[in-house]
Amino acid sequence: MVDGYNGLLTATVFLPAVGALVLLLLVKGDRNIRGFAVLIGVVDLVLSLLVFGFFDRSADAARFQFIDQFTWIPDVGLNANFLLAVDGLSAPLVALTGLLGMCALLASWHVKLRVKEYFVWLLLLQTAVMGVFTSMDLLLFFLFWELELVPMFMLISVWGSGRKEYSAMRFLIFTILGSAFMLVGIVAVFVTADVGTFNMIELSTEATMLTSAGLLIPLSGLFWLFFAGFAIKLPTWPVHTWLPDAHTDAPTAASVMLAGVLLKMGGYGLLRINVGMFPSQTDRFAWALMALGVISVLYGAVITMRQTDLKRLIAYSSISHMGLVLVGIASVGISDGVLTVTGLSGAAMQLFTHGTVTGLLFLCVGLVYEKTHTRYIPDLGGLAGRMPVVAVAMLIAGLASLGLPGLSGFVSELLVFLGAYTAYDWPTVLAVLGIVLAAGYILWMMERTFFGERRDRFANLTDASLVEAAPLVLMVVTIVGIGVWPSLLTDVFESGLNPMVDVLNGVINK
Amino acid sequence: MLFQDVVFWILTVMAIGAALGVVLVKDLFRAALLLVVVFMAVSGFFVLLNAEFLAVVQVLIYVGAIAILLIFAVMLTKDVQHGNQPNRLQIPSVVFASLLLVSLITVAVDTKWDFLPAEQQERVELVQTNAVTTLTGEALTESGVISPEEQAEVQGAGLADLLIGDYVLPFEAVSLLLLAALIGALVLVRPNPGTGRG
Amino acid sequence: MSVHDFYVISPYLAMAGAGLLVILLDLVLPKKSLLPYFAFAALAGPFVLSLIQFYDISESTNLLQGSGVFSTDEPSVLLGALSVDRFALFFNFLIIGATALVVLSSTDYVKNLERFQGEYFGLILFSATGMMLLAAATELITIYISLELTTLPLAALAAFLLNRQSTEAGMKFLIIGAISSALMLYGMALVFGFTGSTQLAEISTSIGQATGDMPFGSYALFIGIILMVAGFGFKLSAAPFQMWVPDVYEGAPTPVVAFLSVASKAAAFAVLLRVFFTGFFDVALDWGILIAGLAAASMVIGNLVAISQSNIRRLFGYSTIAHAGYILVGVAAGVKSGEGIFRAPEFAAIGPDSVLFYLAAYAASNLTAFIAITAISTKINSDQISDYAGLVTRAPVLSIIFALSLLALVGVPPTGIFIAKLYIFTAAVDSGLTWLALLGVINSAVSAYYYIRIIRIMFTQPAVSEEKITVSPAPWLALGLAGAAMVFLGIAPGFVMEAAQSAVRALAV
Amino acid sequence: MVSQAVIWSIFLLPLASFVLIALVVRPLLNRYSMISGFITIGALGTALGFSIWTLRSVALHHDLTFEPVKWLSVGNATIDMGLLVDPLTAVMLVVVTGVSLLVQIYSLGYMQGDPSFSRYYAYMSLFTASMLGLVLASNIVQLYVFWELVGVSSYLLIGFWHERPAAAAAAKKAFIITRIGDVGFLIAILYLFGRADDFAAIGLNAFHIPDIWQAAQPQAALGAVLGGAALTWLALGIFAGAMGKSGQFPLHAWLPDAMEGPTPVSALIHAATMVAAGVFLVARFFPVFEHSADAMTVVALVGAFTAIFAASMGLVMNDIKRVMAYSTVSQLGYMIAALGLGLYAPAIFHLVTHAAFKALLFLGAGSVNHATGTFDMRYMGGLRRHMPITYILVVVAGLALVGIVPLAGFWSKDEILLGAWNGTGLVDTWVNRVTFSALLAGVIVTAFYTVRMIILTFHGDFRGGIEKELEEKAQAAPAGAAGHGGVHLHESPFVMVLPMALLGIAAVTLGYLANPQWDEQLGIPKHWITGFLADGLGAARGLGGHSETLDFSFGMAVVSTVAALSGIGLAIGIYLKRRDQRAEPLEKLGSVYTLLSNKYYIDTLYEDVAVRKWFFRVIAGTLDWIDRNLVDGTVDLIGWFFRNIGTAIGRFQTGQVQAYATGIAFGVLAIILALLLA
Amino acid sequence: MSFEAFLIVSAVLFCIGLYGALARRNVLAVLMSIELMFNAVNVSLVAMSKYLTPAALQDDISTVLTGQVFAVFIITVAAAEIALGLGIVFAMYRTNESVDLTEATLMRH
Repeated sequence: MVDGYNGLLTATVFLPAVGALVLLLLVKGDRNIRGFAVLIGVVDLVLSLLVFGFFDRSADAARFQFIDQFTWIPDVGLNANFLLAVDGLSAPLVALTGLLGMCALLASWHVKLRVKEYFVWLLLLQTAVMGVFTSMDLLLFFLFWELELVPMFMLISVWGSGRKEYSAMRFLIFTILGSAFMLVGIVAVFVTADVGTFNMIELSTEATMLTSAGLLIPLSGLFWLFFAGFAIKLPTWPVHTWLPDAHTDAPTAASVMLAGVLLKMGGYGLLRINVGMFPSQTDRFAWALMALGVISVLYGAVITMRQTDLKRLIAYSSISHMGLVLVGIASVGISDGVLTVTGLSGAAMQLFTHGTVTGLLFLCVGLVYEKTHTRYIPDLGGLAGRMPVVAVAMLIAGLASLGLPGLSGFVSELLVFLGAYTAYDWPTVLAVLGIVLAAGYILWMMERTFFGERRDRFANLTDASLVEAAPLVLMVVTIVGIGVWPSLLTDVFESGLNPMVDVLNGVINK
Repeated sequence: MLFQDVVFWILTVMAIGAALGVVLVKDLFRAALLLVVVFMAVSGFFVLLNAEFLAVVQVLIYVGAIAILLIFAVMLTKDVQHGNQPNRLQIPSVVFASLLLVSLITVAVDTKWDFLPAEQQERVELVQTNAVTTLTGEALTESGVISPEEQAEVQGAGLADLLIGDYVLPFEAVSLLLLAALIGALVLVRPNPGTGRG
Repeated sequence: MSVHDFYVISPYLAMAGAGLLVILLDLVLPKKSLLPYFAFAALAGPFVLSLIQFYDISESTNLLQGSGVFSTDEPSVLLGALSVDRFALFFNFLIIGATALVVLSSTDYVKNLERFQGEYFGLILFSATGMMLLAAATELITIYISLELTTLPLAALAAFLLNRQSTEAGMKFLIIGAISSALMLYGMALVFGFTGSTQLAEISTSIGQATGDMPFGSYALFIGIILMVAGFGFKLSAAPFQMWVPDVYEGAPTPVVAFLSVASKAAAFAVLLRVFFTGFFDVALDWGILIAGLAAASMVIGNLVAISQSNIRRLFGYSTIAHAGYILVGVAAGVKSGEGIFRAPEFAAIGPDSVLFYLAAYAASNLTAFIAITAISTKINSDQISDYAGLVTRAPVLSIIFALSLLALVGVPPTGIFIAKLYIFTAAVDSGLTWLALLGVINSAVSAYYYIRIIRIMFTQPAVSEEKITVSPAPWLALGLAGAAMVFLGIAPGFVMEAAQSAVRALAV
Repeated sequence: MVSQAVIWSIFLLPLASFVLIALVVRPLLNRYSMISGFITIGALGTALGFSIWTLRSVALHHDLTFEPVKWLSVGNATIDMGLLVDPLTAVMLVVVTGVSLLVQIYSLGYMQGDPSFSRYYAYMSLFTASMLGLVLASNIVQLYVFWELVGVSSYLLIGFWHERPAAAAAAKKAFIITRIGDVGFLIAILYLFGRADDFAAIGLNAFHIPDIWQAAQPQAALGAVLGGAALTWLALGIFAGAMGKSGQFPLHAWLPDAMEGPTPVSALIHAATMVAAGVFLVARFFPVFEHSADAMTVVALVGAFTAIFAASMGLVMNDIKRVMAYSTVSQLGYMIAALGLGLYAPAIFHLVTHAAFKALLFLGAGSVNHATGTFDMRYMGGLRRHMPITYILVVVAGLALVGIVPLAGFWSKDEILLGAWNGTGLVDTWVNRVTFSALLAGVIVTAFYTVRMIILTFHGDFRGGIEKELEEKAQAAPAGAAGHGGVHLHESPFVMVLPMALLGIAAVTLGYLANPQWDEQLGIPKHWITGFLADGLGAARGLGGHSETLDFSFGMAVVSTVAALSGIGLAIGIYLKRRDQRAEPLEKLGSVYTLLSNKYYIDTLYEDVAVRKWFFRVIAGTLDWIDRNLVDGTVDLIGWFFRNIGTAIGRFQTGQVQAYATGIAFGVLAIILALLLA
Repeated sequence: MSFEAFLIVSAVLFCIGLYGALARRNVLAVLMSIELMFNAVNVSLVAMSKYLTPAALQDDISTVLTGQVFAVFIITVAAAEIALGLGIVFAMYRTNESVDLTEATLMRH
């Protein structure tokens, strides 16, 4: 690896943290704090869009771009680098984080409690997530991975509602437990005799990849250690139970970030590390991923039906949708023939689209809750007449969530199904049933919440204000944009995933 | 050797009996006195083991200082009437102590100790018995240590030489330790306890 | 003793001298509040001397082997008793640093004492002398004396407040300490008897000849080493020798607890590494398993019991047990089972490396936490975690630093303990102790529960009082230094890591 | 020759109209919402013109293959967005744009004053655009995309008056049931992608519709990629989608409920166009279906069964729109059955004529509703005196539906019956017989309920309209119906009558003029539309030249007319002269009547038994319980265990120092033992 | 009067001391028991000194005194320990009015 320093990624990653510091030390007054935080959000969004926009997606471009590298811990004990870079897989996710971070900041406009602290945590969270998506050094990756916990924990436990402390603790313990397994995996990769590196780029290049020679832990063990960490984050059945609690009790912005980008870290990790570094094991255990994925999809969807709390409902639907990521990855398990990038690309797309869709859903629910002070579905109804903008946004998000063509959800689901079907036909068919269930719970939710007769007690509701509507519009534009012109994203994703597929094909046809 | 055996057995009975007394008798004052008996018996063992100097130190420090301190303490704490009550850990204590005893006896009996070769016995005995005396060349010659080098070696092997020689560091440290202990004890028996909390 | 010998032991002499000086100053100084600063300043002596020695020797040499500015051809009388090498000096710096911070953080605390402030600091410095010696000692008698020199002043300090809790703590510490030393002494006696020497180097030579088919090759070594482990285990606060820890932590003065949990523990690990790697390495495969077992037990017991604690110092007592467990993982990881028919143990330097690094990181983090606790509990007059509610409004910066230190103790990056844990688990996996590493990380996850509970209470619950908590400059300085070290070790661990490695090279057999 | 841009603009014009209304008119110019109507009508008018142009171009055999645009690349195939212009497309384009245009004009009157006027037109534009996109799609995924968009437009329009709970529920039901069918369609697509490598091997794209046709030809030079059982499953998967959209049994339950939408919506979507998309889909993939006798048999039987089954329910409905809805399902059954028997051209022909007369019927119903405020025929009656034009038009359309010479329905239905009787050899003879019998019986039933509907609505005495209904039901007026609340018996305004009249003309003439049976009429060749379509199909199979069409058969005409007349006679006999206008003579049928009026209890079966009880309560309930108690409970239990085991260990911490020393002793001995035993 | 006999006596004394240290309630009795243990160790050390071969006997005859030196240090430390111990006992007695260890359980669990 050539040392190099571009600086763009460093700026993108650390700008929110620096902003948080400045906010903490210099900015006074709630108005200024809000304004400053949003300003940081806008600038970071622009930076992240620059990363996405200037990412060279041509066929002969370098796989990893915008490399920022210097030695962090010298080659004395741990040999870790500060290494930021993006490839086609991470560039869109960086943009997603910028977008959702911005929306989360805007959605926090009405926070009244401990305003400064709130925005500091939110900005730190953004740095952490950005860091996860851009770190190409396992140690740095893990560092950002863990860094994300605290802001999230604080956001839920201070600004949340309901059993917020219980939920925050649950979120924390689950995630920390997951990362504990991952840490062992990272360590085991590092200590392997002829590796001695945390460099993810090297570890996912075929020539320098881990092989079964000289391993302390069998490759399958490593695979599952990493998987455990990512599966909890994703979350997949049966380690999903932290998610509904955390979502239900988190403040709007935290829910947006949690569903929008934090879960994506799990999927990203699966693609980047499990698929990228352990192709042979991914191939070997694809059936298990498929099984877990299908169970998550159906189980999550069925349970979603029963939910009466709007946020809980969306949370369970997230479980179902993130199951599709596993299904997409399971496309690796084709028994013969040539693996195509379709399924993996679908999984990556699902990360992005679910991020925007669920982010939007949570934004809408946040507005509903802010204005009606309830999320209990039987208490709601007939809101569409009172708050049409929110209703339309929610409907678009809902339709995208159930995979309506023309909106972003469809593309990812289609790719996932197409990819997975070539590997596992009947299980894929089962997963496809999930879209019927999705239609069921989304539309039923819409019916009970927004449609139906107007209620007198909602007579004084106001629709979203300009500030409130801005993030909604931003997200709707993204959702429709991706739905209409998905190649914008898939091309980038594929440029990142194709090298993995090449390696996988070597493994499969061995 | 018969005489020494007899002494050994007498001392053994004394030591063990008195030790049992220390831990079993109810009257703490008597326990303290029995402790003195143990100290004396141990001192006797030292004599049997060629460590006359140590025997003297034992008597001086243990009997002369430690036992006296303990007896004072027993009297000052006025807990004599409560005495030497056992606590509720009788059974585990007995079990653990006996198990440990079994282990230690196994160690004593079953270890392949590297015993001193017979030809060295005499020289070693000479060094050990006279650890604190300055031996004249004459006495050494009588004991069979003839060559000047050997004589010099034995003469340089006194306990005192060792304490300011090879063991000077622990020796200095132990003096610091005594100082620290004394300061500590002094502070702890001060009349006005600080009001600060933990 | 030659000039060179005095040069060799000069840091220890300086430390002890500093102690004496402070006690004497106490008698003449009119303004007692300056005493901590004098004590702090006096630490410059041992520090500078250690620094000189550090640059005077190179890696894997020993100041007694004729190197250094005052080198002579004459063999030193200290040879065999002491090894002033980078390993010892690493601990010198660690202990001096910890002592300095403890001294600084005590300034508010000792104002409660009307008299004997000098003795308070004097005892701390005496104990520190013992700890430094412990790290350098290579001979059983010296080890024993140093150990007692460490322990006895601490017992006096634990009882220093003379209230019920404090005296009880002191008494418990003394009695358990005495019983452990007795056990350890018996162990040392057996080892000495079997090997015919108290010098680790010679013990190491003799031990190779033990060829019995019981563990450690001989009953004497078997029981002897285990009894020594019991003695060290007391100092390490490793399970099952840990039960005194929470009580003493609860009762003793807070700065003393900080000192106990950081410096004393570091010294204990130093001597453990020294004895086991230099002296007992030939039977390392046997004690490797033993240490691994202790590590597992310590981690599990420490973390599980900590969960249900309501007193913060008690909680830290259990936490320190857990951390002893993590560090023991590193010790166990220092031994690799070799290849070939005889499967002789191989030295895996990364294990002790990680132990040293962990100790440094733990010292920084734990001291940060304890300085904060000292500052807080002095003011709110309570150790109940529930009384920490809403602290963030009463002392925002202090709360944030305290929270950071708690996160550091969980092992959240970017703090020193994260790198340290990573390092230790790396070592464990490298030595084939993956199960232990896995247990360790799961335990880390469990520990998050109780550490973060404190943060939650501080940050999310309403304050019981509006009164602000003020802290005087010296503890602030201490807090700042410790906190900075804690974060620095996480962000740029390379420097200390290299120091640790060079220290361990001195240890290498 | 028509250019690519023109064809694209047929689709893009309504889309642009949607975007314009949604983003400009609705948010900024809502006060002038009439603009929306004019925008839509303008766009559709142009689109209709372009469609006719396209039809002409196709009829003149211009080469209309265009290079598609790549939308998404997936593995070995690309998903393109392209144009597939063949006779089927051309005919459908005209039908869709034509009916849509008329309905939009009609809506100007019908929807006047509705607060969501712009929203209505936005949705309608979106629907039309989607439908046109579906018709034009050259790629199966593209087709699926618009297929779903059509579905969502339908959802939006059914639930247009979303403040009416019934409307919201019906919208949801429609979407979900059609989606169940779509799963089949999607799986078919997945299957095709699964074979993408095989397609690619012979230079085909697995998603490109003409390529799929080609791959399914067993005799094709390239060799059959698809074949055997796989082809049957593929066809059945596609057919599942068609069943959902076209309301074929057992996925028909949503269509009658969909009548909760505004009536013009029902006319356009749930009668003329969208529901016909299922027929279109089967027709589109006819070159695939025809190679699987099993699939064809299924299609034919499902269609035939639906035809008679739905018609039977139409017999007893009181809601005029529901009668028509069941009629629609039934007629779609005819088309599907025809396709199943291999009668490609007659099926589409029937689709075309049906679009005209059924749209007219619905618009008539809307007109009636405009006057009476209700859709319940029990509160109508005698309207022919007040609204003669509507009456006449509805009678014409009704008779066209029944199939009376020379109205449009006669010609197309007769083709189907004749073809069913003759057979095409694609399915076994017994299938032909069964289908024919069912369809013929269907004619009688159709005639009966049509006439019943006309009599109940227009004859006899007026029974009070919405006012009476509300009085009897004593319930609040449905919010959305408020605009049409009052009873004011008079003819509808011109904007409503005009489209109806135009459709009426079509309903009369279209059948014969589009497909002159004996010789060229008005420049239109003999058997023009069936021949045109059949040629298109031949081209799709890869064959050139002209294809066979069915010649008119007097025998069949007589048989069908007799059947129709018998149904009409029966209805007149029973209803026209009945004594009590409020009575329902069919109630005398007893349990049969109950069964029919409860729709064979199928809704109950679906909603109460399958969904509420089994799915929601049993399956979802169980899983929910498991999640809360087993999965979550396990987590809590582990947490509880760890908290309490800590406390338990803490119990050893008795505070007595010697207990701690004992702990040390115990530790030492335990280590000794452990090492000895190890 | 063999080496083993001394070791056994030492072991017995040690274990009696251990028993006393574990099972007595009075803190002074515990301190006495601990002294017993130290004495027992001393007996072993001195016996080893007499009977066993020091590793460096050939080089340095004075190594035969190592055990005795060790014992000297132990005796000294024991004295220091008792001094400090009694200091703590007095402090405890002043605050608790008791030297009973079973009563010194303010901090537990």
